[in-house]
Amino acid sequence: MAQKKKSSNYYYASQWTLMYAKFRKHKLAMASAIILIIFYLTAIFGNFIAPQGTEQFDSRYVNCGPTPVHFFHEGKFVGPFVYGLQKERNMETFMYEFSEKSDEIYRIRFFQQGQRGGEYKWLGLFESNLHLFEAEEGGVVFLIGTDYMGRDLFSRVVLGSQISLFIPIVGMILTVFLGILIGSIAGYFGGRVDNVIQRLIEVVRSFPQVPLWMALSAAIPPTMKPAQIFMLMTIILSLISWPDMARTVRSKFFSIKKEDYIMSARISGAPGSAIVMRHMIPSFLSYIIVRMSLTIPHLIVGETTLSFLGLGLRSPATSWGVLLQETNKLETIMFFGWKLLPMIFVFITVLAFNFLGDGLRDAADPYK
Amino acid sequence: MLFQKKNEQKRYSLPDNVLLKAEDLRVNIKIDGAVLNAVRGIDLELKSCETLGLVGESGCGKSVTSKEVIGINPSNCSSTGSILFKRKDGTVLNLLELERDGAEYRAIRGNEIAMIFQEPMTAFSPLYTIGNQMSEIILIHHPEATKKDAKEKIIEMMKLVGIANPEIRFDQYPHEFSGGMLQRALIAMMLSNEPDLLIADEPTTALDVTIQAQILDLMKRLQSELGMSILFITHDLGIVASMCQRVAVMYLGEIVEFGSVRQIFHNPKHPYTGNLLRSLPRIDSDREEKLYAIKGVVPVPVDLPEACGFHERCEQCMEGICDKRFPPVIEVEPGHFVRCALYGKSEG
Amino acid sequence: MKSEFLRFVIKKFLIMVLTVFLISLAVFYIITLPPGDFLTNYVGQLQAAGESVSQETIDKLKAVYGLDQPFIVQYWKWVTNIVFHGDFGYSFLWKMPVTSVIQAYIVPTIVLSLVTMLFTYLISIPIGIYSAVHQYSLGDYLFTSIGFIGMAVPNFLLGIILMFIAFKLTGDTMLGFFSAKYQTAPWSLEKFIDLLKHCIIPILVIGLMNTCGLMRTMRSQMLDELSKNYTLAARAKGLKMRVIRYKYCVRAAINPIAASIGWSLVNIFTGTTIVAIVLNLPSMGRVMYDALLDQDMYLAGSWLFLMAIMTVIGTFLSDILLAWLDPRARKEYIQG
Amino acid sequence: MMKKIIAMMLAVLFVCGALTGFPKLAAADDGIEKESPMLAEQVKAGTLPPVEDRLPAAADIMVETDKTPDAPEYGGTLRRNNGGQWDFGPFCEEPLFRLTEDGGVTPNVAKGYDVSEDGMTYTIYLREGMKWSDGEPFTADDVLFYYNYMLVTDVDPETGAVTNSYTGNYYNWYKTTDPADGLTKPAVLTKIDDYTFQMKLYSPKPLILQAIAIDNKWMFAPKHWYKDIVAFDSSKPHWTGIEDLSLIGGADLVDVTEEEAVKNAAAKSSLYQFDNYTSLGNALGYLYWNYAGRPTLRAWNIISPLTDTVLVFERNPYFWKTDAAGRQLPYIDYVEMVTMDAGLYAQEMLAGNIDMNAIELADLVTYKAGEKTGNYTVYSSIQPNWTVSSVELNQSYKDEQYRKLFEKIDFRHALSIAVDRHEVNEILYNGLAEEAQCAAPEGTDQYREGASEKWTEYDPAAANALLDGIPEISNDRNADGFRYFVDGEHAGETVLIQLEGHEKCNSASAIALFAQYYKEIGIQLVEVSNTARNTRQTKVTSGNEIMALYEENLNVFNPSVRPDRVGANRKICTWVGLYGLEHANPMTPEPGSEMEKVVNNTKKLATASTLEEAKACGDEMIQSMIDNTWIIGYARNTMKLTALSNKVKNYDPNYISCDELRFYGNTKPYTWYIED
Repeated sequence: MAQKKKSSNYYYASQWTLMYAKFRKHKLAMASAIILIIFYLTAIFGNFIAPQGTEQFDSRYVNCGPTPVHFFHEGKFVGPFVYGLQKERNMETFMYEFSEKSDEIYRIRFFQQGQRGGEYKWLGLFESNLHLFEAEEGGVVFLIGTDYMGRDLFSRVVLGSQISLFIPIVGMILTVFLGILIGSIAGYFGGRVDNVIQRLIEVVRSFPQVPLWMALSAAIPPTMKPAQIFMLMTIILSLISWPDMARTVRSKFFSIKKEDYIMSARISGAPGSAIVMRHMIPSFLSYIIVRMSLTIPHLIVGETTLSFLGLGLRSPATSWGVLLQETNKLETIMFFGWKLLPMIFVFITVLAFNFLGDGLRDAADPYK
Repeated sequence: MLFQKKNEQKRYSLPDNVLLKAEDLRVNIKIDGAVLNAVRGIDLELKSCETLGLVGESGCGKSVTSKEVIGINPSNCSSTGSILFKRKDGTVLNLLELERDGAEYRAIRGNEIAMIFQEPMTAFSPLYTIGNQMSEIILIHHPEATKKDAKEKIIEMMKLVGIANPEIRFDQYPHEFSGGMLQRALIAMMLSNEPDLLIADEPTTALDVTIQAQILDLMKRLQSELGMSILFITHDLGIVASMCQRVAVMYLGEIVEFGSVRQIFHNPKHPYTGNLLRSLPRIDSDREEKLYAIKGVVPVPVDLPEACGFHERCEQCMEGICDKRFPPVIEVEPGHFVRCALYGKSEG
Repeated sequence: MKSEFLRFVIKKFLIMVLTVFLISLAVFYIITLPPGDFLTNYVGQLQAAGESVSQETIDKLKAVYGLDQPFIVQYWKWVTNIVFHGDFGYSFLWKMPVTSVIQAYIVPTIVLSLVTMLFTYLISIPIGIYSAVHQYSLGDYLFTSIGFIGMAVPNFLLGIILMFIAFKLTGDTMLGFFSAKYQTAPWSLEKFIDLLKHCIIPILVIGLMNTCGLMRTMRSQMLDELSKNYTLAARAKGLKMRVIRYKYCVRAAINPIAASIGWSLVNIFTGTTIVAIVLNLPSMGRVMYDALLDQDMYLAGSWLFLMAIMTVIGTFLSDILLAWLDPRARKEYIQG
Repeated sequence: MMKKIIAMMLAVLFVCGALTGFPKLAAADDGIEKESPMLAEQVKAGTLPPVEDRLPAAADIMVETDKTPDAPEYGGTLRRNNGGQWDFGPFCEEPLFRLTEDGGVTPNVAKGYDVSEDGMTYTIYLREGMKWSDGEPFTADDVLFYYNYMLVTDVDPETGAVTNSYTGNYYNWYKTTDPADGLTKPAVLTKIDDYTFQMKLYSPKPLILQAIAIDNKWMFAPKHWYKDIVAFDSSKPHWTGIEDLSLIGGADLVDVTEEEAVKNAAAKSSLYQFDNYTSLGNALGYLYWNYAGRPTLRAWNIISPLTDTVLVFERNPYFWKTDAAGRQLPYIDYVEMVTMDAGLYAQEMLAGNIDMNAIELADLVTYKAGEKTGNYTVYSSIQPNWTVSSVELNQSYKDEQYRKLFEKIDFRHALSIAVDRHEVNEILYNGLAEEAQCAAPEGTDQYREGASEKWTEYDPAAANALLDGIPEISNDRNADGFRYFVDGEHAGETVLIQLEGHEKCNSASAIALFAQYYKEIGIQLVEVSNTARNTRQTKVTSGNEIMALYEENLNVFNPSVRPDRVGANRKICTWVGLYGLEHANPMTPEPGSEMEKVVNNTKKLATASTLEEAKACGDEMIQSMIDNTWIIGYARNTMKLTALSNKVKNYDPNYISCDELRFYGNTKPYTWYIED
């Protein structure tokens, strides 16, 4: 018995190193981790990277497509620049059409004070108006076009990620916390407690998520701030999604409870919480880590869906879901295809988290 | 290999009393792009009605060797060399030339070569009754047999291995059996076609000590009743001493010492064998004395250098020899072979 | 053996009844959540239409719905009305009993859900098996990538994109269940084909997310089973690979998936709700959405309730299915 | 171009000329199809009487001379958007009298009328031989039964107030006050003969026919169908005091209790399941056109349950109008109203899956861009809109502190000039709207010079200065950047306007835009919800919960005939009832306030006994709108836009679209036809 415990300690000590080594081999997961780090850094420095703030709109550039960044003008290298934009009304459809004016050149300047608004207080600490890039005065650069209010979509994607990437983390923590707490209570005590919790799990699991959220959204006070609404949305989504986690934790508990080292700890009189914290939870930590990485994309997709249905955030609040609201029509895709581009960021993030989860699973699985 | 088999069926022969002979058997396993040299050229000979022990630490390649004999290694394993096997009709086949899951090989498996496993609890699918799964082995190899025939035969076999109430047990699910009972059932199933060779891959490791003894007794009894050879794979030298006539000690995919039980136990030549024997707990030993543990761990058999595989852990390692050359096999006494630079011509 | 099974079914059934009871409590709580109770809205609406509502009428309505009484009494009235009279309350958006509204939409909803479910399982299980058996083959990579795309694209967007593709290819957007031509036509082979055509996008959209998940589960389950010891034993017996795969591995790998059939309803209902809105399908999803926008809580709540109940029943059935498929399941369950 | 269109709108159009002469029905053998082949088949099969027997007596057939196309085709299905009951209802509305574009009335279901010299007695003639859509004859009894047993079921003998109604509330303007005795009493309707009835007012009311044409256009109901679902108690005297029930349409009625009525209705059809008599009356009595099986006089009747996503309307085989060549109308056999998310209609037009859709200005460019692909045309008609995007603060809001703030004209002024109307126009309407205040467009009667330009100059600094001058709210901003209340119940709280959105998707973007402008002047604006009209009105009446309203298409025909949108009883206030209906719990404005004047004017208009008086009331209300800017308008659009498939013919876009003229009903859709 003593020997067994010793060996488990031995494995535990080297588990992280082993996991990391295995994880590094999973190239997709590694790439995903790097992409996610870039995305999160971008979100943190969002106000600096985005040329405009969330509230800057411009009626001159409504529904303007991406402005290509050029390097050569008439065969000569100028460095990164954009052409001026010519706006004309198509008299057949009354639609505004934008075209490049090849005689107006606006260089893209880096690390400039912003001209198109976008003063910000970085992390709520430093006031600044420094932006990564911007066109010279008079020119505009819209990397992925603008929306119906003439807002730069790239800026909105970057600033929207501040909400879309960070709040799901809170939701994830909540889901995992609830899952572990409730699951381990059920698993540790068993018997009647377990029975009650099992029923609770079944009840919560029986509700389809989106319709349930729709029903609950009727009770949300409209004066709530966007971040609060998103927070609430996330909390509710996590309140709905903890049962899966709890179930797994519970069953792991049941199987581990019978293991010798837990029995020995119990016999030796260790308090319940100590047994749970010191012995049981570490034994399925790998599972928890995997679940954590998979809960986040779930919450991100959940947010986009709810916002799309008009049950989540509303403009001018900016999240990825809000940006996709505009793509709910066929005509948008036909006439303003670039408005689908924010989708790519959602897509990449969700995929990256999935691959990350896969990588972690492979790395954490002691049997492979 | 496929073509070779089709085009020229080589004729092989084996001495009368030899059932199985492996020569220069090498098995490589591809994992994550790396190639693991799990078995590195072993020669092995198994006589009729003999029990041969294959011992070694975990990861030494003994399991891979045994699975290679019955051809159930996973598809990422590739092998060279030869394994000659004498069939019931006297023809001799090189098993490595057969298609792994082809009809010919399948006709041999479970019929002429059978295998029992370390964990009887997982050797049966939990979804079908024991009877259903056991009958299969009759039905596969005797297409003319009806289900009723198969059931009769299985019940007879169950009686043979000492399962009480076989008629009831026949319709039960694996989860209703104890570990020992399942191992008996597995043995009964595997022996129901009276194979010439039984491969036993640590058949008692997962069982309680008392059950272990029962199973070992059962195997001995059946061997004498049915007249078969057993390739007994284990890491437990105690069992080897009681079960086997001859022993092969494996280390890092090689057989480092081969001989009769007496030779190995009383006159171990290879430092590794010596170490193994020293690490056996002895009832008569002093309580204070610590068990001997071999220093270090078994290296991973990837891109091994041209050297004795044991040199890093060997207390008698000779610098400049053991870490530079591949030691040859020396017959130190009749029927007692050892692969070690300490012995043989180089000595003189 | 039989009595064991029966005991299992009865025990499960009792638990289901308990679960339904708890769900009904939760649903009724949700119904009463939004500000302004049902009666205020009801009277307000009558007044908006120019109706003068006397105190007498208000009191009468209050008594009917038990609104002047505590939550639990109101709940009791609601529940007994449902159980004994099949009365789910009154939808003032539609100006008709909730039951009538639900009746009008439940058939297409359930048919769509079931067809989608069938599709999901018919597609994902064979693909999962294929991928596992041909691990790391081109097909495996292809299906895995499709699976990832299905998981990463929110299904509403997928719906719109497919609609766009359909429009580009056929000149029709394939909204609703029927083309204009067949909308009101009597049933015929052509109409049925038309229906099938219109079902492709919804089924794809609702099913894809599930299919992708299931495909991956099936694949990993199958890989798991293929690497289990009993396959070695079966091979050692001389059994054909094909028999081992289908008799043993597939059977075993399907079990957890069969056990999840009930739960998959949850995702399917979510899917149908979204898709109904995006693709304009006459299913409850749309009705629910409209009901919620208008805070027609009895309608919304009742549908939520029905969805939850259907899920619970689905789970009950899949539990029984699992117990029937897997002898260990019922044993473990009865032993606790 | 705008002016030209509006000039046309002003032109007096006498389409009723056709009614005076009675052109002979073309002979049956002139080779022209006189009815839809669909009906001809039924006639052949013997399931339907011949067309001559289905139409009214030859002299009483209504002939649509002006709208007769050269070579119409019978048959086909018109698929259009479903804009809800208040859209498909008017689409095939057949009122007793039709309001004309010049503000007069023309008989429609009625054949004609006489007015006595004192202006108190109206004799109204019906069409002989006219039939309900189920073939039963339409007679004076159907009007009298409706008025005496459905519209009014109980009257307080002392005050003359109508205390009970089957269909909903009574229309105020049926009640007139005699200045001599000061008493207010409802009009009394009696029967002369099967095709004639008399309406006696207690005091003269010159606009009574307009009132009927606008509000009580459905002033008749199939008695034979309602008899058993309208409660009747023979032991109780009738509220008119008339004992001879045959005079008031009550002959041959049998006793029916309310419970029986509910049961009888339920037995009639699975569509008529109501849990109480009130809902029954409201649904089948008032919103009758939603219910399949209820006989009507309309060109098409609904045949599908309301829950269907596609509502099918089938031609009425007994429709009583023909074209000049004697072809029974309508030409089109079926109309399908397709329900879907508003955003989906554009692609359905594009795919040719629907033939017609009413479109918003914001969507014009998308529809124009798809014209060729979808083989349709976007037509523009006129709508007398005062604004297309506006904010209305509830002057009767329940919270006193907010109400006081909303009453301040400087506050409304500030909100008006805080928004850059040019940007609003560019962003929301592709620059196609007028950048105007909420006011009548040029060319209409209500047009006042300068009204459209009032407070439209974008000037955030001035707006801030105006707000700084309001002592109740702070001059500095709180942490969120908003002004706050300095004292009172909300002391320290942000000044927050909760705006009720509109179900049309555009409102969200408009409100988001305004919110950003309002933020510049320290006012927070939040969209509360995006609910449908029903719920919004529910919220108004059940406790005055709406603080402010986002209004699209504020459509005013003439305040003198219907003051609804301009008068005090606008959508969100609860001073007086909407649409000439009595309000259950009206509120009273503060004495001496500007609003009190408006409310008084509205009430005065209801009982005005001369045309001049009515016009004066209307004029005052218009002036009050201009002076007070009750509704802050940020853009205006007078183009009523319709996308219509090119296969639909005989659609004339030269018409005025508004509720009073029944929107599309004004173009007489039964004269359209579909070319294959």
